[in-house]
Amino acid sequence: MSSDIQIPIDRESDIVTARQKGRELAAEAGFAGSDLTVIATAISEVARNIVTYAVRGEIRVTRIQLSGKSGIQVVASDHGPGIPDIALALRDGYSTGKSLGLGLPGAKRLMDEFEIASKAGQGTTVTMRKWTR
Amino acid sequence: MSSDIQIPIDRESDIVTARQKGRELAAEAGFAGSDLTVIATAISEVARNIVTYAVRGEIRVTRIQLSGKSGIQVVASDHGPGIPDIALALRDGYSTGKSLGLGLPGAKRLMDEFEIASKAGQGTTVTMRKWTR
Amino acid sequence: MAIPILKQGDTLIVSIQAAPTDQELLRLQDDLADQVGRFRSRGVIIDVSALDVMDSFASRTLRGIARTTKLRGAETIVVGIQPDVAFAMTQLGLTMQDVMTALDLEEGLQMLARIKEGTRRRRE
Amino acid sequence: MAIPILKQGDTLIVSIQAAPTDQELLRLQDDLADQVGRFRSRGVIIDVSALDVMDSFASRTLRGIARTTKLRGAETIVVGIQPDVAFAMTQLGLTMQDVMTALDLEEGLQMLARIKEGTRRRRE
Ligand SMILES: Nc1ncnc2c1ncn2[C@@H]1O[C@H](COP(=O)(O)OP(=O)(O)O)[C@@H](O)[C@H]1O
Ligand SMILES: Nc1ncnc2c1ncn2[C@@H]1O[C@H](COP(=O)(O)OP(=O)(O)O)[C@@H](O)[C@H]1O
Repeated sequence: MSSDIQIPIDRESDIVTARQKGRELAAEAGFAGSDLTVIATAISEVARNIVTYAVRGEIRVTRIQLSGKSGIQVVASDHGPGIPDIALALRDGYSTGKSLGLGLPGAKRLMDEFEIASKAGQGTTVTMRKWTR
Repeated sequence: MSSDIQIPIDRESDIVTARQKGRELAAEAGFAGSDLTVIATAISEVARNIVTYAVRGEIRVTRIQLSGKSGIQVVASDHGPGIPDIALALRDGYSTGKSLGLGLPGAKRLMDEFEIASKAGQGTTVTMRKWTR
Repeated sequence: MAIPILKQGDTLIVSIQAAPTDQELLRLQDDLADQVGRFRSRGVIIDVSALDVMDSFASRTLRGIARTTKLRGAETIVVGIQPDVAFAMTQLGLTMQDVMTALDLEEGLQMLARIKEGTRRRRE
Repeated sequence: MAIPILKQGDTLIVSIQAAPTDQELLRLQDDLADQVGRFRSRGVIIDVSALDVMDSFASRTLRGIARTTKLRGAETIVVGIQPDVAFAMTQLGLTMQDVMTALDLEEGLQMLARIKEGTRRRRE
């Protein structure tokens, strides 16, 4: 039983690998039913952003424990162009691409905790956590 | 007949207790009909914000009299993270959570008077009043 | 505790009691998505006449339920919003956009019948 | 690899497997636009029951397909969105506005039949 997985992301098919492996680890961590799909969907969104905006990066999924509760942490990191205005990127419908602009705000709604760290020209790290209920 | 009630808020079910007790006191204070629902709705919004953003706090509802008019005062206070930008928090649709961002501006519309005092890291106090007509 | 779902022909009927919790409402959303499939339901009616208050949270949740069942092929109609509750919702700024509403269960059932009928006739 | 399109009378049926790539979906959109014209199809059914996840990208693509076929004279109905997927889509904020949805292939075919019926009556 692993407690940590790391998936390199540099092409579209890696998005599918990341969400499938993330779902497996979430199941091992005690998530069930729609929670598994919710976690896989959030991973899919941040993984696709890596492919679209940063070309390559990685997704790391870890089982976490904190003061009695347990859950899962997803870290999506890349060394792409970064996000100049994080508040703007988190707004529903905002996209610099051709897409719906729901990826980041949507992933935030899907998970319990959500943070973005980004520096222009240096890359982006999205950290998301969800706790079992 | 009480003229002051205090409800500790630290879980979801307390939101219901707060709005029900608030409604009762408002009825005693002379409110009737839709005013009772309006007051209960405003209490529900600020109580939910305590649970969501500050984890715990309290709601105090008091009958008030001022130069001939009478009414009710609701004070929702917590020692949570505070609201960094109050003007922004009062904007329709602004939410740092997963919700509609209507709670504070909506409660303001429901009541006659509305004030927020908040200090980052120290907590938030929302004071609302409504007068019988 | 799970909110009970009644099946009546191709319609699912839910009556929300006083003050459901966050967890109960999410569970209801899940359960409805499931049962719409199991019973091949074409409509869902949610009776909220027992709610003392419809705050922004409850309203957002109902919208989520309506969208979820729609994705499963069933229309959701919210019935029984009391006049005082409707008044307070409006003051608060809630619009129930894209959620269908009807006066009561009877009107809701009629509305569903018309929708089914409509899919048969209308369109282009 | 191209996603296969089945022809059944005046309807085209597509079953999307596990996780199609961007390229495959764009190719499918092209192919459908083409075949709707060639076969004078009146309806397209896209079965997504094999999808583990419907993210914002997949949803936007399906909407694109629905619009394209509509311009060519055929209605698209998305069928088979699984309960957990519908739940997650709603949480994400996806609504599938302006895309018709039905529970499964059977309901989707019935819906298409009703739509055709409606159009025929109006013309008469
Ligand atoms: N990993 C990333 N690197 C650089 N920019 C990003 C990244 N992820 C998101 N962004 C920026 O944030 C915007 C909003 O992202 P999102 O909400 O996922 O919407 P979408 O992907 O549909 O554009 C994107 O349009 C893009 O400008
Ligand atoms: N008691 C509180 N403590 C800390 N922050 C709060 C509190 N109440 C409201 N806020 C902040 O103000 C924002 C707006 O609140 P509100 O208008 O009620 O919308 P919503 O609750 O839907 O987010 C919240 O998203 C949150 O960031």
